[in-house]
Formats: sequence, C-alpha cells, structure tokens
Amino acid sequence: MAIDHACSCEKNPLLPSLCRVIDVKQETPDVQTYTIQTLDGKKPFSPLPGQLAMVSLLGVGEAMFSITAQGEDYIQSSIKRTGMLTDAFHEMQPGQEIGIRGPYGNHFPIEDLKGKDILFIGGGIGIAPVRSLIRYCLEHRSDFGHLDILYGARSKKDICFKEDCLENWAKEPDTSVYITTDVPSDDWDGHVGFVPSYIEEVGFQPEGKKVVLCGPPIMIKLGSASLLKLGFAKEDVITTLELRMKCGIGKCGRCNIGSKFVCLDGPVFTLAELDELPDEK
Amino acid sequence: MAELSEAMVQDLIRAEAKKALQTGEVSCVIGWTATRFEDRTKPYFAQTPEECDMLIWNRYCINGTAKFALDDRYPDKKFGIIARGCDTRAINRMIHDKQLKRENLYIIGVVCDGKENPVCRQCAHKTPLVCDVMIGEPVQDVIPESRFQEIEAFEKLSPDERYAYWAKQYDKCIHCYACRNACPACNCIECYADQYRVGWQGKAADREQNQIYGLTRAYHVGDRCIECGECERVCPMHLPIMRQTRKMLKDINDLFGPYECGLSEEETTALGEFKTADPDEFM
Amino acid sequence: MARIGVFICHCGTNIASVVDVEKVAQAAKSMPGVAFATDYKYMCSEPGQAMIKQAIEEHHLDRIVIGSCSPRMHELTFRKMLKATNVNPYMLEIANLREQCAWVHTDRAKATEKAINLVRMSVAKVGNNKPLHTSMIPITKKALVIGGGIAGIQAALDIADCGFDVTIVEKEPSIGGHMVMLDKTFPTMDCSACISTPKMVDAGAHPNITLKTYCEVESVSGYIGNFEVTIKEKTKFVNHDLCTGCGLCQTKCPTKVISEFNQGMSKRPAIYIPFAQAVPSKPVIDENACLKLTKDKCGICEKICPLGAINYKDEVRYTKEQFGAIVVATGYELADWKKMYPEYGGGRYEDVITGLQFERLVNASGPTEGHIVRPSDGKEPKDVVIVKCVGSRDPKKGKSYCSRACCMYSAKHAHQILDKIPGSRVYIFYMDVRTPGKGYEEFYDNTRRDGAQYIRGRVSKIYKEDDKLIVKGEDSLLGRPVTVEADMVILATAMEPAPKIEEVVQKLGISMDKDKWIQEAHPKLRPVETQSAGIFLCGTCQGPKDIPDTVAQASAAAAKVAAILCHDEMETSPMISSVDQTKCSGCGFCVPTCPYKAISLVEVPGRDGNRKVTKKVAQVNEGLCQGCGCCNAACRTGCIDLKGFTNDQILKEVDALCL
Amino acid sequence: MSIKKDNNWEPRILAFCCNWCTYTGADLAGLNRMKYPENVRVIRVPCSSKVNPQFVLRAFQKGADGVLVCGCHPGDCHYSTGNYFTRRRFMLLQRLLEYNGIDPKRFQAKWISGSEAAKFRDTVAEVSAQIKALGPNNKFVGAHYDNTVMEKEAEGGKD
Amino acid sequence: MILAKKDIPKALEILSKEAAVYAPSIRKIEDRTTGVIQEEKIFLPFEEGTEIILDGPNTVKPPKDLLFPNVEKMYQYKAAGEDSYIREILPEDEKKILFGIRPCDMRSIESMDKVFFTKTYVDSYYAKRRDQVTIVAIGCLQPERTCFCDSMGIDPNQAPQADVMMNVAGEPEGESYVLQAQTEKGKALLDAISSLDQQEGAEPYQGTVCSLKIRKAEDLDKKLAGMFDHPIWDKVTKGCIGCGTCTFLCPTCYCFDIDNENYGNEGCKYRCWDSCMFSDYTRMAGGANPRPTKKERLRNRYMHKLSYFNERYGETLCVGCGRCIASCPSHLDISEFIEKATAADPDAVSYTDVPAGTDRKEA
Repeated sequence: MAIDHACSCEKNPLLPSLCRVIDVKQETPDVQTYTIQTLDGKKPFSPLPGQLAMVSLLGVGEAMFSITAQGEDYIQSSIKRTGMLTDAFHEMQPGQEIGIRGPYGNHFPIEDLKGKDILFIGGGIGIAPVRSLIRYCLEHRSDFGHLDILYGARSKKDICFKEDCLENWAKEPDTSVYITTDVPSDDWDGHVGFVPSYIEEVGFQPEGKKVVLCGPPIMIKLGSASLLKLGFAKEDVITTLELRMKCGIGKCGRCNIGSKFVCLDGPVFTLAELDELPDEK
Repeated sequence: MAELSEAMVQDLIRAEAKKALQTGEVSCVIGWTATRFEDRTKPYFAQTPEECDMLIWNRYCINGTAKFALDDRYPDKKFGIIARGCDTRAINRMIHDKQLKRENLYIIGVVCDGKENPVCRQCAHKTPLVCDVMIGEPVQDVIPESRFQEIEAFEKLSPDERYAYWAKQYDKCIHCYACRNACPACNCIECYADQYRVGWQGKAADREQNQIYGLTRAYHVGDRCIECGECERVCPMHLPIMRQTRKMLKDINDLFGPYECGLSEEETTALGEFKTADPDEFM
Repeated sequence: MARIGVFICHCGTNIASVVDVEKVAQAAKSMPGVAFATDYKYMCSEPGQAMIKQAIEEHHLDRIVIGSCSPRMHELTFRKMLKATNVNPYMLEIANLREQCAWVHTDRAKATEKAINLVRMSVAKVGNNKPLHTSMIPITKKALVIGGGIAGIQAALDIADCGFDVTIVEKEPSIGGHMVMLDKTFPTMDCSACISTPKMVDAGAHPNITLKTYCEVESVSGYIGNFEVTIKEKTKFVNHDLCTGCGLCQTKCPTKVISEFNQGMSKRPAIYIPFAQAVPSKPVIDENACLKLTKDKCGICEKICPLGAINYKDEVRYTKEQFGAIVVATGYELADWKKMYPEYGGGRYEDVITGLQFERLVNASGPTEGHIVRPSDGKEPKDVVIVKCVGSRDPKKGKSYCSRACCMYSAKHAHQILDKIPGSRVYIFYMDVRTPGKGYEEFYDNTRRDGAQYIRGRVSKIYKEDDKLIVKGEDSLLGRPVTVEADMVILATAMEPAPKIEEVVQKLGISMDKDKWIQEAHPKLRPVETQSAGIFLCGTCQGPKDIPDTVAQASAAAAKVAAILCHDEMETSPMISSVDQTKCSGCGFCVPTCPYKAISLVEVPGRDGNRKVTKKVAQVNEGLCQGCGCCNAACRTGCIDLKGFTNDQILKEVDALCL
Repeated sequence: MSIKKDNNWEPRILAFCCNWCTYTGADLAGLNRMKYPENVRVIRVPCSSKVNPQFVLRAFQKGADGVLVCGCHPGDCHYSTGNYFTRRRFMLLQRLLEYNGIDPKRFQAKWISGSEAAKFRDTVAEVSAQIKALGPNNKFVGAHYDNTVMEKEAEGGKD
Repeated sequence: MILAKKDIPKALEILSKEAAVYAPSIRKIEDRTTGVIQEEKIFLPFEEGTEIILDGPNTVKPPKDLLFPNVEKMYQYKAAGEDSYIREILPEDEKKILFGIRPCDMRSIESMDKVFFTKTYVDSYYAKRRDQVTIVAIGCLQPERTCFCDSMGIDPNQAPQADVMMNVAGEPEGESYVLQAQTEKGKALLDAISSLDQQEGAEPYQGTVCSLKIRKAEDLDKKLAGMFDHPIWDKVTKGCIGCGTCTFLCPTCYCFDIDNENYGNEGCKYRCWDSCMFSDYTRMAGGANPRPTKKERLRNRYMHKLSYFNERYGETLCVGCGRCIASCPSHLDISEFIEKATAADPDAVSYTDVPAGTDRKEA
C-alpha cells in the first residue's frame, strides 16, 4: 500500500460531517463554485491537491467532486450541472447545510513535481482539480519551475474561474497562460480552437516538464496524443479519471478499473499507469 | 404421419441453423446446448455452421430464446432464433412493443411437446405462431381449462391469508430482477426500477420494496403477459410470479372479453384501449 | 435546495375563523425547503401581494406556496403577480384552505391539522416545480371550412366578414349542399333556393373566400394556429380558369346519367353543372360516365368548347396550405332506408319516395317543374301517406336518435300536397310530433287544420296492389290496425353523417360519438368546439338539426374562429407533457391514450449502450397537447411526464400527506 | 398526529381529484358549507387518467389508510376519453390489490361531477367511515415508515 | 469437546441465552390453495423448537447478510437550517453466534474481512457486526453436484478462521460431533456448553471431497489479467440475462449502493446490496457507461473473482460454493468458465465455444 490516505473522519469513514455553504459563485451558466465551512466556521479538512470530497445534499443525494481550492477556514468545490442531483446543488444558496466527507483518493504527486516545469492543461470543468494544484504551486512558488497554464472552454462565457484564468495567473511570476475557446464569439478576442490542436500549436517542449491534463474524456484522449507527438513521456503526463462512485473508500465496488479503485487508488494517474490498466475508461 | 423423435428434431434444427448461417444473412442462431449436467441445457449462440452441431433438443430445453434478440436492438444482420410456441409469442410481444423488427429475425419454429417446466402444462400454443421455417407437425391450440384455476383458488382465501402469503413470498425475494430480465414483456430500454428517481423504486431488498416492485411489475406486464412462465422459472427464490400476472390476465379476460397476448403483432393491449361500454363499478 | 415562501391567508375570517392560521404559518417554517412563512388577512389584496413581493426580495425566495382559497379562484391572480418578480409564475402552488378546509370543517384543532397537512403537501410539490415558460406560436390568419353546405357557407361568410381569408373545400362540383335542393323552408314557407343562393353567390364573390369545389381534404397535420392541410383537387377535366360556364357542352353531351341533385328523379349529361344556380357555375366531367374517358370515343365537348377549356388529360392535384383554424361542416346524408326496411318495398315501388325526393318533385326547378306527380306514371296522387321516423328512433332497424327536422318537413309536405292537389288526402303515420321551435307548433296546427290526418303508429308493411300502394299500420291510439290505399308514400328518412365521415375525423384527429356524429368538446358549454383546439364544427355533422340551428351554429363557430385569428400569435400553456427521449423505449403505449393525437413516434439520434444509433421515440406535439396526463400513466418507464404535474411532484405530495 | 393505537385514531385518506369535475365539486361543497370528515386530503390532478397506479402503491407504502381516485363521469371527461382509461386501469388495480390482501374499500374510485357537491361530501363521509371501521392499514406499509417523526412537526415544529 | 447430535438443540438453547444464535433451518411457506409447502433452507434465528439442519445441502442463501445486511441504515439526517443534524446509526449491540457455517462460506467471510478491514479504511458498520459474532463452522458432509470448493483450494472439512470447528465424529453417520475451539471466542463458546461434553468420541471426520472437480490453472489470475481483450468473453457472456442472482447469492460479493429515504425534511441514509450485473451500476449522471453491455459486466465479475481480487488481496474471490451455478437463470457456470479460461490460448484471436457436456454421449 504505497499511498498513505488521510481520513478526516476518525471513526466512521462513511459518515459525513455537517457543513455549511457560505458562498455560492456562478462561474459559468452551468458551473457554480461553493465555499464550504463547518458549522463552527472551520475548515472541514485539509485536502491535498487533486483529492476528492463526497458532498451530500441531505435528502437528495451525494456525489463525488474534486476540491478546487482551500483556504484557512474553507474548502471550495465547483459543480457542473449534469443531472437531477447537480440541478438540486445549483439551487443552493448561502447558508445551506450540506454533509461532506473526505478527503478521498490520492493526490497529484507533488514531490515528483517539485523542481520541475509544469504544464497544466484543463478543459471545461476539468480545470477544477487542476486549479487546486496550480494554487498549491503558486503558494509554494519557489519549489517549482516555469508554469504553463493552458485552458480551453467552449466559449468565453463558459470559462471557469475567470479572474484566475483571465487576470490573476498571468500576473504571477514565471507563469504563462494560454486560453482558448472552441467557438468564436463577439466578446472574445483570444485564441479559438480545440485544446489538443492548441497544445501542438504552442509546441511545448518536453524537457524537464511534467504535464497535468484534466478534462472531458475525448480531450484527454486527443490531448495525450498531441503531447506524445511533442515528445512527452507517458510517465510525465498526469491526468485524473472520473467514474461513478458511491462509498469513496474503495469498498462499494463500482469504480474499479482492473484491480484499482478510482476513488482510492485514483483519481490521479499517469498515462503510463493507465496503460497498465484494462481499457475500460 | 409419425411423430418426429427428439433426435430427428435435433438434426433438423442443426440443419436449418446451418442453412441459415451459410446464407450469410444471419449473424447467429440461438438455441440450446448441453451443460455438464444432463438435466440442464443453456442458451447457445451458434455463429458458424460448425457450431450448429452444439445445438441440442431435448426435454430440458427450457430457457426462453427470444429475449436475447434484444441484446442487439440495431443489428446489421438477422438474428436467428430457434423458437417454440412460447418463444414465438415472445417475439410477437416484442415486435408489437416496437422493440424488434420482424425483418431482423430469422425464426426456426419448432413444434414443442412440452418441457420439464411446470408452466408447459398450461401451454395453449405449442405450435410456433410466426416463423420462417417450421419443424414438426402443427398441433391444435387448446387453452387449458386450468388456465385460471390457480388464481380462482387463491382468490377464495381470506384477504389476510392472501396478504400473509405474499408477504412471506416477498420476504424471500432478493431483488435480483431475474424475472424482469427474462420476461419478454419487460422490454423497456431503461426499466423504471433502474432509474434514479426518488420514490419510484428503492433498491433495498426488503419486504416493502419487493412488494412495490412485484406489484408494479405485475401491473406493467399484466396486460401484455404471454404466459411463457420465464419469470417463475428464473426466480432463484421460487416466487410464484405468474400468480400475479395471470391474475391481471384473468381480470382482463373477465371484464373486457377473451384475452390472450402475443398471438399476433397487431393486437391491441387491454390498457391501451377502452370501450365506452366497459363495465363501470365506479358510479 | 429550494427557498420556499409560505403565505397563509386569513381570507378575512373565512379561513381564520376555523383554522389557526398563525399555527399553520409557524408549522410551515419547519417544512423542508421553507425559508419564510407568514400569515396575512387578505393575500389577494394589493397590500397582500405587495407583502409577498417584498418577502421574495428580502428572503431570496424562489418558490411560493399560498394557503388560501381554491386554486381555481386565484391561481391566475398570483401567477400574474409573480410575473413582476424574479420568481417564475409556475413556481407557485396553492393550498386550498378555504373551500376544502375551513368551509367544510368545524373542529378547529382538526381543521388546523389538516391545513398544515395541505400546506405541507403544497410545499413538497412546489419544491419540485420547475420554471415553466409559455411559448408564443404564430397564427396563420386563414381558416379552412370543410363542406360547402349552408353551414359551411355561413361560417365562411362570417369569418370572411371579420376580414380573414377562408377556403371552402367542397367535394361536389358546387357549393350549396342540401339546402338548395329544398323547395320551401318551414315554418315561413320561404323559397329555399331564394334565400340560400344569394349566400352562395356572396360566398363565391367574397374577396376573402376561396372556393375549392370538387376537392377533398387529403391530410391534416399541425395544430391550432398552424394546421398544414393537403387538399386534393379531383379531376374536373374542365379548365375553370378558361371556362365561362356557357353551358354549350352540357347540351351536346350524348351521355345521360342519373342526376344526384334531383335525387335520381331525372338525368344529367356526363359533363354537367349540377344545377342552374350552381356556384361556381362551371361544369365538370363525370369520368365514370364520359365516353371519351371510359371508351375513348365521342370527344364532342372538346370539339365544341369555344374556349378550349376541356382537358381529358386532367390529373388529380394536391396543394398544401396553412390554416389557423378549421371548421368542419360536412353535413348529413339520408340513411339508406331500402336496406333497413325491406317491408316498405325495399325500393321496388317507384312511388315510395324520400322526403328529399319529394322536395325535388315539388320544386319548380325540379324534374317535374313543381308538379306533384307519381314518379311511376306521372299521375297526380290523391292519397298520400307520409311515414315519419323511418330509420329514426328505431334502434332495432335504424338509429336510436331523433332526426329532428322530419316532423316539421313532413307537416310542410302535407301542407304542400293539400295546397297543390285539390281534393287530396294526406295520412301521416307518426310516433310523436315534436315541434320545438318558433312558429313550429302553429305550423303543425295549421297543417292539421288543412286536413292532414295524423295517425299515431308505425307502418308495418307497404305493398302494391294494382295501382295502389297498400300501407298497413296500426293506430296505437285506437289500438286497431289501419290500412290506407295510397297513390304515393313519402318516407321521412333518418339523417346520418355524411359518408366518409370516418376518414375526415381520422384525418383531423377528432372523435365521433356512437352514431358517428362528430363529438363536440362539451355538449353544453362547448357545443361548436371539438376536443382538438382550433377545430370547430357546425351544422348537421354534429347531429341532426334544422336550418336555423345550423346557421346559428355556423355563426357561433365563425365567432370562435375569429377569436383565434384576430391574434397574431397565441400563448400556449406550458403545462403539457414532454418526453425524456433518452429514456423512451419507443414502445408507443402512450400513443393510443392521447385524445388529441398529440403523440407520434419520431426518429432521433440516440444511444444504445455507448453506440450512437437512430432510435424511435415518442414526441409530444406541443400545439396539440392539452395537458391531461393520460399518457403519463401509460408509460412504464415514466419518461413521458406532464409539466406542472410531474410524477415526481405528485409522489412528493403523496409522501408529504402520508407523513 | 395521534398514535395509531389511540381510540381517537383518524384514518389518513388520500383523494386524487381531477381538476375539472371532482375538484370543482369539492370546491362547491365548500361554497355550500357542507361538512365532511377532516381525514380526507385532496391531491389535485388535471385528469383522473394522470393518476399512475404507482402513486397508489406509494401511498399505501407510506402509510395511507385509504386512497380514492375521483374523476368526471364517463363521457364527461374534460379531455374526452381520459376517464375511460382511468376506469380500466383502476378496475384492474383494485382487483390486483384485493388479490394481494388489500380490502377493496381501501382503494376506491368514484365519478363525481363538478355539480355533485353532495355526492363528494357523501363519498368522503362514506369512505372515511368505511376505513375507520377497517382500522389502520398495515399492509404494504414500509418498514422505514416512522410515525413519530411527524408528531413534532404537526405540533408546529419544536420551538 | 464432543457433542452428541441429539444435544445440539440443548447447546443452542444455552447459547441463545447470551447471544442471538443463527443456524441453518427451513423456512416454510404454505400455499393454502393446494396445501403445498415451499421449503427453503437458510440461516434463521434459533428459537426453542426450531429444527436445525446441519447436514444435507448448503443453505440457498449464504450467511453473509448476518454480517453485511442487505439493507443497513447508516445515518439519520435532518435538513432544516439551524435544526439540521447528521446522526450515525451503528449496528445494535447484539452478540451473535453463527452456527453451522460451511468451510466455503467461512472462507467468504475471510474475504469480506479483507475488504472491509484493510486498505486504508475500516468499515465501521461491518466491523461492529463482525466483532460481535462468534462463528461455529461445520465440516461439509454432502457437497452438492455444483460444489467445487476443493478445486478452489478450500478443504470442505476445515475452516481454519472459524472460532469453533465442528466435524462429525468418526464416520459421516456418526452420532456426535467433535468441536474444536480455534480462537479465544471459540473457547468461551465451548466453555458455555461444556456441560454437554460427552468426553469421548471418535476422531473428526475429514473425508469429504467435492464431486465436481475442475481443471484450474495455478496462475489463472495472472493468465486472466492478460486476457482482458480475449475473444472468449464474447462467447461466454452471451447467455447472461444481466440479473443479479449470482451476485446476491454469492457469499463473497460485497458491492453495495448508498441511497436515502426521506420523511419530510428528515431522512435516513442506508446502504444496500448492489450488483455489478445491473446496467445502472456504473452508469454516470450524464448517461455514459464504462460497462455498457453484459459482456463488460460479466467480464468484470469473472475478472474480479478470479484475477483482480487476487492482485489486490492475494486470494481468489470464488469459494466454489456453487450457488450461482445452481440458480443462474441461464444455467451459466463459473466452473465451466474457469476450465475454459485454463484451457484457452491467451493470445488467440478467435475462440470457438465448446460447452461442457457436449462431449457427453448423446442420447
């Protein structure tokens, strides 16, 4: 058992703790970011970048989401509207009580990344887990080399974390930001095109660089191909997987790929690791 | 004409299956094959003419074959089915319910003499009702007088006795959905029970959820049941499932006139139509 | 989660005197999703509404529950109020605390408990409400009238006079229908043709009316405001654009066949204008009779037509047109008594005629130029028997219903015979005499005074003896058999719906009653509407009736049509069914349950497992659906659902009430 | 809400009423100040044919003692034919429930028009009395069902 | 100790004073219309007078629901602003004795222990039940024709992990049992019934062997790991109807689902058994499903049993109890699959299915 898992719930790992949504931010027409705190104003737990939380809307249901940011006394999760449950999440207003348990899963291999240049690639809501790592790197700026951030959304209005993507990150030292949209729009004068082709267009150099690639399955597939074309090794491309999950602790069975459980052994895998697993993604 | 022996029928089945596969129009022919136990057979999908020699025919060929046609709702080639009377009713059921197209099927009908399956004693249609080729001599359709005897006897019990009986049965149920998955009338692409809908069907296998499931399924298929008995045959806990669906059939029969399903593709279902002159008890 | 505001109305003391409204509001505060709850004297009043609006602002409410009078009372009021707020007007539920609680109970504690329950139910439901939006559909400002009888003509004229375009589709070569066949109309004895032909001319000349005679409706799709109708133009073989209606061809045509207009009592040529006052007054060729068309001989009409309007190669044409509303005025036909009553000779005796034949006989432009003579030998009849209810009110042999007009026209016929043939005797066999109309009873009285002998009873047999028709019946008042030696017998035959009514009904997606008359939406309150919005009916297609009733209905239908066409677009109710096509199996069980034929199976891109396929699924036509939800319960997967009354919403109500 | 053992036990009866006839009839009963038992609660549906048999099962599962489905008289349906389907569906469901041990009085359907306020009142009173005589329903009631949960709320939440 | 067969009810009576005793017994349902009584052997709570059936075939359902119930409440909650709460519901404090578990089922409990106790998280619910259970295993005497536990490396006469091992003394027809405590819990249990000790008896019978012997490769788990895309899957999964019979009757299947049941703004979160054979098991909110057809699902099940579990926990997740073979609606047979997979060429590009039994001489 190489990965050491921290669990905030000392006794019952399946029991959520009662927390409160203290802020709701509309990121895009179908993505909201929730700032979550315990009832007594504390941080529910301290996740590592890339870890997951099981968020439960009492009486409606629960689902696993990546934690996109954390602060002194809060964690943040961004949720895209995809179905009945997420519809209900999107009706939340500040003050809403929710249950939260976690953090679950492994995390981005921070130790491996230290001292290296990092290329972050995000597509759509896939930027959410990447953002947790970007924030970590920016907070520990001296531990990392040059940071490239490439993010693609459908159109300008679909760009998540607009302040970070369009303003803040570009101002950080030794950081380059590339934003692209799938379709042109009147209010967008930036790059237009899909993420994989933009990767090749920019022509990132593989030397000394690790890649973190998160997004919809098709983007991961084509994006990986682009990266491999540019000469990146599969060991250096890190991505996250998403499967239906229920327990979050590797017991309930459904999120396995081969003998690995995405909720426990994932969600973070390198392309090399994924190659080892049966093709069931 | 002399009756065909089991072995002769088996040879004919193999020959017809081979012929069908050799034309190249049929992707496979489903029938039965042996298992390690002599008194059991299992569904077998012959995909090459050679594999047709695995097909067998004996009194243990009890699995329904028709429902497997739904595994591929959009086939490139025809699906070959070795079909007994009940299997052809199942085929009619699924064609009527618009889940199958006749032109996508190649049906090798076999006149059935009844199998080692209690439901066969109630069989009214031993001769295939629809097929491309027929093996065996057609026999007369006879609706057995015993069709609703069991139901009538059960109706005579007191309400509490009836409830207690069903409650015990549903206590046994393990909620495996074998009855649904084997049933040719349960042909929805996504069953109501598989959908995430708070309040429709809980997944828990407790008495409450099993009762709801049992009754809902009986109601959903009751006016379309072809009485093949697959639900009861597959139930690992031996629930008398037909006793529910046959009850619906009996009531339809009593209230709205003689009723049997799956006899043709075009028939109407009892709950899909009405007559202004239907009996009215709600005045 | 929802943020629900609950507002409990005292309704003065109407609710508050029985229900502890404060306690209800207090209880509501702990219901799931409730962010705010209060009570107030009159929620529907200005200040009450203002209070709700303020609470919406202050507490960021997204759903509203009002505990007040019946939703049938103020649902629209409150929806209208919500239009001015951020809350969607359909995020509203009303708990009926007045009509179904305070007014029907006396025990304060129990009524309060029930009120809490009802509010809880509404809270549970509203929590699952989704914002709904009415949509506007544009309206094609044009009406279609099917049938060019007096009903259709009247409806078309009224609609056209409102300034809307109307198309009349008539299957015969001329409009006019049955009324132009009649001689006089009861009880005023106006000349029928004199009052109906001006209307025909008006219709033909009206700038807003397009006549499509010798045409039939082939198919109808779409819905109110936007019907798409395919009209089939039968082969006339005469180019009406060129033809001036000079009538030369008619006179030279060598073929003679039975005249439909004269009810078989005269002959007409194969190329013909059905009657003198026909509109349009242009001929068509009867392709079954024409020698050229049947045997490729003759061809005289083509040769003599000065304008070259004859075209033997004419073909059936189909045109597609958009209409905003449809009026069905397909009229009636007389039932075929010959099959029903073999004991009346079954058609063997020429002098047993129908009332309509008599109309032609007595009509000055008819086959006998108005002389009442026996069809068999041209002699003037002295003894005439009129038999009423031939096929009507006779469930065993004919129809169970009353044909309504026969009593009056039989009286009229008797009057006409007695008037025109001095010394004649008229015997009328009747079951009852029904004269419910202005001046009708007086007319009947007069006829009796004229000498018509009314005999109560049915006729059991008519047979010929020498020159006479022996009519055997029973006088049920005197209880003895009656035998009348008659020269002529007139049968007042039952009306029945026009032939091919089934086809029309099926194409339009409307329904018929047991006798195949078209079913009105409500027998009392919506007598000229069908169940399908935008389709109206008038005249005898709905049931037997006389001319004044027909004309009144036609004008009523026209008013209904005008009420639709006067809008540029119309709002559709958003509370209609819709299909979750990702889950639909395409079994089609919902299709036959829809009274509006609003559901069809369509092919859409979908998924089979992870494979992309084209699959067949149900689709609801939003213009046709009226929101009954009948299809919902027929759907086993639960994927067709009525917005505003979804299965989930109702289940939540059930759960809440069972707590 | 009182515990079921109580002598003052009141049944819990759900009535699905079609908007056009029965619901109107119930409103009319109110207008005429007719009196009927409190234990019937009306759920408004556009047409009786909207009522899914699943709703009925759910009601029993959740602890209802009786369920009533009411609509327009056959032939009077606002949507012309809905109640003919209702009639077939629920004649079969009633029999199926009876077969499974539920007294047919616990699940009834009735045609009540918009003018039949008195019939509404009488029906409600009759059904209520019948079910009261039958006592609490314990068939099909869910194992999870917990009566005590609600007591607090019925008293106006815990202050 | 030696316990006479006739003393079993006495022993259970003594034991049931301290704990709830579950033992194989017959559940009967009488059909009053015909008088026919349906019988079904399962683990039932022991009460005075209950007939305990220790011999004969194994129970229809495995005893796993006593440790991992079909439905288990996890916590209660209320969502109502300030009044909101989440309250854990742990299994009750109740000592249980599972009496008469066969070695195959005992082995399945070991596998469940591995799942719920190891790999970072301990499942509180399972743990609490497991800690309170004492298990008395019994040497199998009558394996059914579908039993193949010894082919899976299980000795039908021994259950080393049980608290007490019980075997018939001497020959299968012997009149007494030999009970041996294998743990402290087991010792305590035997102490409680020591008064019934017959002191002397024959040696425990160890002679049971399974009638169904199957050919299973030693390294089948590793072989299968390389056969994910093998054509064999297309063939062997075809007859499956996708029901949950095999998983719910399997003593080792442990997958579960989590759902909730609401009462107003209160509610209860519970978990219940789930089956990997169901289409909604892996289906995601958007509709995509990594295992869209029964081929992927059955493959996952077989792979999980025979390969993935070995990789993760070091043992096979099939104990050869044969329940799935006996009850499969389509008469599919995992033992047949094991033999086929053992015989298959792992690199084959096509596969011809020769069902077991077709080599039998035809009638």
